[in-house]
Amino acid sequence: MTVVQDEPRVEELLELYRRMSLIRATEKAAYDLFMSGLVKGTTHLASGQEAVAVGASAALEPDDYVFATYRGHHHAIARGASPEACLAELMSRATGLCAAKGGSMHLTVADHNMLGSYAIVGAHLPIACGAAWSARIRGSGQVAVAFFGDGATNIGAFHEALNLAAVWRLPVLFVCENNLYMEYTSIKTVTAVAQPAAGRAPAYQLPAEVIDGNDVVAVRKAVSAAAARARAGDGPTVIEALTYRQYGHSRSDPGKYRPKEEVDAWLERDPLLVLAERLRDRGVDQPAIDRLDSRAREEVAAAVDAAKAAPPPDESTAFTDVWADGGAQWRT
Amino acid sequence: MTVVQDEPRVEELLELYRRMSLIRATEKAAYDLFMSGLVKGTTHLASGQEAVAVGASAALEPDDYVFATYRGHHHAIARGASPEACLAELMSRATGLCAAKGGSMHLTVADHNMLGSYAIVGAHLPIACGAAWSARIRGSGQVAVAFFGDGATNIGAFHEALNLAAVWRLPVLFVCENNLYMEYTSIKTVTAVAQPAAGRAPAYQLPAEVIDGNDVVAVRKAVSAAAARARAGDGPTVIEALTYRQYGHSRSDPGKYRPKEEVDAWLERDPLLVLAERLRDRGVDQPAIDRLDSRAREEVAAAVDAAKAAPPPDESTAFTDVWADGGAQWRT
Amino acid sequence: MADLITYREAVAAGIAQEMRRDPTVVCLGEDIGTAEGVFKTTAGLFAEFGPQRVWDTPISEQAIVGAAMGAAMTGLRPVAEIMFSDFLACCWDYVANEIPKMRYMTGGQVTVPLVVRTANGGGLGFGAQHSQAVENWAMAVPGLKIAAPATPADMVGLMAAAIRSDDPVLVFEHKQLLASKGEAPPDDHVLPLGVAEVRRRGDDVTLVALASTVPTALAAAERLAGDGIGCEVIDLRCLVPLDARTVLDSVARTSRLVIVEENPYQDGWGATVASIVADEGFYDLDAPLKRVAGACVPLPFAANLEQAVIPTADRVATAVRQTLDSG
Amino acid sequence: MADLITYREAVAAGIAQEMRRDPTVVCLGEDIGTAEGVFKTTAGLFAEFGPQRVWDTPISEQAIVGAAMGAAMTGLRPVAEIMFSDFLACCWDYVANEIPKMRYMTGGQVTVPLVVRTANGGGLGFGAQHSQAVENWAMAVPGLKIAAPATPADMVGLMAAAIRSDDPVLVFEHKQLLASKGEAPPDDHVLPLGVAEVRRRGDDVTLVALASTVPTALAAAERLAGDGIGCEVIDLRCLVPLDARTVLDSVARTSRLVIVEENPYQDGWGATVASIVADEGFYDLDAPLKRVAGACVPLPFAANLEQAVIPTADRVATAVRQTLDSG
Ligand SMILES: Cc1ncc(C[n+]2csc(CCOP(=O)(O)OP(=O)(O)O)c2C)c(N)n1
Ligand SMILES: Cc1ncc(C[n+]2csc(CCOP(=O)(O)OP(=O)(O)O)c2C)c(N)n1
Ligand SMILES: [Mg+2]
Ligand SMILES: [Mg+2]
Repeated sequence: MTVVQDEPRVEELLELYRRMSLIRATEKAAYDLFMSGLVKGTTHLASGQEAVAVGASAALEPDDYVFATYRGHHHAIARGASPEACLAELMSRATGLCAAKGGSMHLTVADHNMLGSYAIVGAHLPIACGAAWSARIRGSGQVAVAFFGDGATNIGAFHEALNLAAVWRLPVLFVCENNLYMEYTSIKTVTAVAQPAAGRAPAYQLPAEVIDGNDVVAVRKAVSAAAARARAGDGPTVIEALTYRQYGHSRSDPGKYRPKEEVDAWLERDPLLVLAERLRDRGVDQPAIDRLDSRAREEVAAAVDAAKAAPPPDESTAFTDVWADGGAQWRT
Repeated sequence: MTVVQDEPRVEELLELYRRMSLIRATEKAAYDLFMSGLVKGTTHLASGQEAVAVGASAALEPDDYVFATYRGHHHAIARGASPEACLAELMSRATGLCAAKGGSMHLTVADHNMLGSYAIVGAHLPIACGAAWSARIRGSGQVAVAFFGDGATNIGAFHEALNLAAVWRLPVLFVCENNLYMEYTSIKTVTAVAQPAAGRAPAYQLPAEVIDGNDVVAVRKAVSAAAARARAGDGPTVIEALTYRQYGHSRSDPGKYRPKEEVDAWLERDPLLVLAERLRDRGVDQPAIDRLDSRAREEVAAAVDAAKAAPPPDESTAFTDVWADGGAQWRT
Repeated sequence: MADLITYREAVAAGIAQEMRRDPTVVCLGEDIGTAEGVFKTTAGLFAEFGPQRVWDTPISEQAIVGAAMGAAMTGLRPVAEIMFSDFLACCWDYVANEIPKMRYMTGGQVTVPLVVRTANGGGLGFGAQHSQAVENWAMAVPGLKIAAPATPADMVGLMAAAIRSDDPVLVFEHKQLLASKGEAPPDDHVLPLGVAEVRRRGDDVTLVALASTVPTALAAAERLAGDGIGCEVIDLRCLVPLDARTVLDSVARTSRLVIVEENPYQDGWGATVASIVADEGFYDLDAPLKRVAGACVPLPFAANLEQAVIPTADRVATAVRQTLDSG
Repeated sequence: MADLITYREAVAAGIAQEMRRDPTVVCLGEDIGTAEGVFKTTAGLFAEFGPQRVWDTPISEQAIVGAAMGAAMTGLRPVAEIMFSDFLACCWDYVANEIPKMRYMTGGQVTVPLVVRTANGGGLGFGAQHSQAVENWAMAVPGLKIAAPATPADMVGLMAAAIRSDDPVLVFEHKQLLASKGEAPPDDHVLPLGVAEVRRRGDDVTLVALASTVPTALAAAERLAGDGIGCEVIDLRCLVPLDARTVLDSVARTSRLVIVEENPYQDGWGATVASIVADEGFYDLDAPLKRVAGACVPLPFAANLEQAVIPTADRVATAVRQTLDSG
């Protein structure tokens, strides 16, 4: 385990861009598929927040634990899920990441220790504490990272989790993706402090940092430092990453409750544009960057075709995997 | 509504002493009755914490709302419950404050707006917010006060209540009776900050004060100022009153987990002794103070006799007052 | 009278009707104000009644329902929204331990006249944490009244009754019914709580349904009518008070019972209805009673899987034929 | 074998037995360490296993059960204590929405091998918020296994089974039974989950009981035996898996059923048992089945009131006579 350098090598930056571009293209496909009726239920797109997932992932060890919310596509892919498995899940295919039993809100990649997407706001914070507690008891050196939204900072589970983590000095990172809104309501209007996550850290004597969530390098740096502290036994850190969701809250929400100037300002700070600029500063030419985007689009197009071609889940699977024995029997 | 003077008149001090002495005598009787088997179930005595209840009560208007915990005898009596009605409740008599359906943990004096004692830690904080919200909507000028223990500061409801109260600028006071222990565990060992209540106030941008909870005058002053702010529309205040329970947590708990020196030091700072000293400084002679104690003991002795003489509740009352119509019918 | 409204519109209509006549009725919840609710079930309320009557809250279910309780104890009639009924679990202490016990354990000193309204049920592919039918969770708690309307007119009438009730009432608004249309009720429509409605008359078998399973049961009845099987379809409307009388009287005529419930079979509300009939109506029964209930699994995401675990007209029809073939 | 232990001692004995054989078993909860639990049900654990295996927590039920879940997903077998079962309401989201659904909604990627143990039930005058029998709350949630032992030996065997189970298990420890004594089990005692035990043989009527109602049913049976009435008393031991087979087989012989449950009648576990028998065992029943359950009220404080609302041997005996007089 090492702390990353502040300024990554160009190859690293290109890899970060590639991953962000892949997530962007996957979610664009998810949106189109939802609009065309091929994705049922709901989706919560993270487009605009990719830097948080990719930057954090780059700073973590492969076996560290990640817990995400229903807005978790970016984390699933950042931790190793394939666009095809994700899109197949959204499209209710047997080949889906969760066998089409979870859906968009519950993407999970257990073999990469991405231990779930949780659709009850704030619920996963104590769960992430448990994974960190387990790592500490087992002496595995792993850290757990809980990603959550600004709105999650006002629910009870947030308070209980941060206090327990602080008291037990758990190797857990609390990374808030502050995108300024809950569903259709501005976080400002319902929160007693200006920084919903960082502003709460003093109540637990935890170190906190507010960072630019659209700068993947800044995220990578902050998470790396916090993970190092956690592994060294110095306990949890609160990181509040300022970012913005480019789509509405979910499904077809046009996000009318957000002022146009605000949206435009954030679109200018699109994490992919920010990183592209950095790459150009480092001597990479735009065509090389465009090639990464087009490769991502091709990869996703292939994933969409494969997912479309996949069969729906067999009805019998509705009655499997309630129990560890694979079954669902509750009575004799 | 006026802010009380820092130094009360002697008559006021004598009245405060009288009330504290009455609570002390009532709880002494409760303890003896529990030990002799006449009080069933459990009791959580507040002896040693009387100054918080009496000092706060003296600073409030008669129609202000008070919410207490299962350790709430002192608040019930401070808000106007008679020792007889309280002891009759503990002794399961028809004449009990709650008709023997609530018990020691749920003393309630609705006609004095003492709106309940809650036995789920922290649950009443949001409820107190609701009373304050109601007062604000009705423009009644009332404030609500939630009294709670140090251990309640680590539960989710605490966080949700303080945030909502701050965002809505509700006329509510959060008064923590920090007696240093939960049941058998020191609050220090499970709390991330040194001051479990006051140390959390910054997370809600609320004013907070740590006060001597065994000095009834200090309590009266702090609550009076906070209530004035609340009535003026300036929102909630967190008050952390340092105090100590002289008995164990509940029933016959001897409190062995507490160091003897600590217990002795706090017994020297018994709120009744502290106030007696102040009275003597103000020229009241000890015999006059002793008379208040003996009158309290007499009043309570009479209350015990009356409660003992009262009948048990009629069995039919087990099936009344589930619904507002007085009945319990749930089906046709 | 003849004009139609949607079930979704009926929610707001019922609340608005009561807010107009009673200034103590206030609403609180997440995104219910200018956003008009994520299901648009509070459409128009903020515009008509303003910020002193319609309050947006943080994501704090305990604070929402706890504050509603405190307000109800002090002169208001709050209507709290819990966005999805699954989230009742986040404030269950209030719903199960505080609100329903307050009056009883204070010896009748306090009443708690509040409404908790919530979007309930599955069928929309929202997955395991946003699709549950949890009316049976509430039925496990003495001291709560429970309404689960099946039609727009009933929604108005039962919402009004819930708001006027001096007891705490949970109103379950079924997600699958939101877009359904029905006759608008007369002005100032109020229904009694705890009175079932016979939606269809029949002599061969009694179907007992609630909310989303009412249309399911009616569809099965329609199909079976083709084969000359007469189903009586009872819409319970409320679980508490439970109109067991109407069910027992019907079974006395039909001698056969099929209960159709969306919540899981294990500990579902139909079990309580079944146990009442198997006791008090035992001699009326000519055949085994059947429960067509949700499967005992979490709700799966994929539509074909979800359909496999919640009641369908097919499964109801099959159960009806079984009761008729036996005995 | 012949030596006796208390039910209270059996709780700690069952946990200790598993902690010795499996280093991944860890305990967490309020005051469970040096204080050894407010009911002394973790006596000796901290002394034997120390602070790395037995963890005191803040008063944070969501953090306790949530952390247990996260630990269970990552290689440990946590045993979380919720002091009184009423407080499950404070972490209900974890018990109802997270823990039981995780494996299913991830398509089987994750298992959650944890135990939540809690002091359940009334009869001690602890009032409405510390006396509930809430095993039926848990039964409403597919994906949870539920054990509620009635004897010290069963407590050891079912606690061991719960800890060894790869599925989440709730273990209800009945407060009223804590001081009761029974035969100590053999070493390394483990029972299967979901296998009922016939506590008494009889041919006239089947009594189905659980935890505290087992002694109640046995007391009634003893009394009725004096009048020549033979009661078969089945201790379900677990609600999930539910050993319906044993109940159905018994009713096939006795033709009569009385269910004795402490939780309230409305939505109590007995209703599910009743509905199974009224369907699959319908033709075996010669008389109305009866449920002797808790009254549909909050638990009152005064002892005489509490006794009036929870099952007693008297009420069981009366119900048995009713089933025998009819039909
Ligand atoms: C306990 C709970 N309450 C309410 C909801 C409904 N809900 C889903 S997402 C959401 C907004 C969450 O906002 P935030 O935490 O900022 O995350 P974001 O959606 O912005 O990523 C709400 C209220 C929920 N899922 N869980
Ligand atoms: C939610 C909840 N968890 C646990 C308990 C059990 N319990 C009752 S009192 C208590 C200690 C509370 O300590 P504190 O808040 O400091 O109040 P004190 O008893 O010291 O007045 C606990 C853990 C409870 N009643 N409610
Ligand atoms: Mg947000
Ligand atoms: Mg304390």
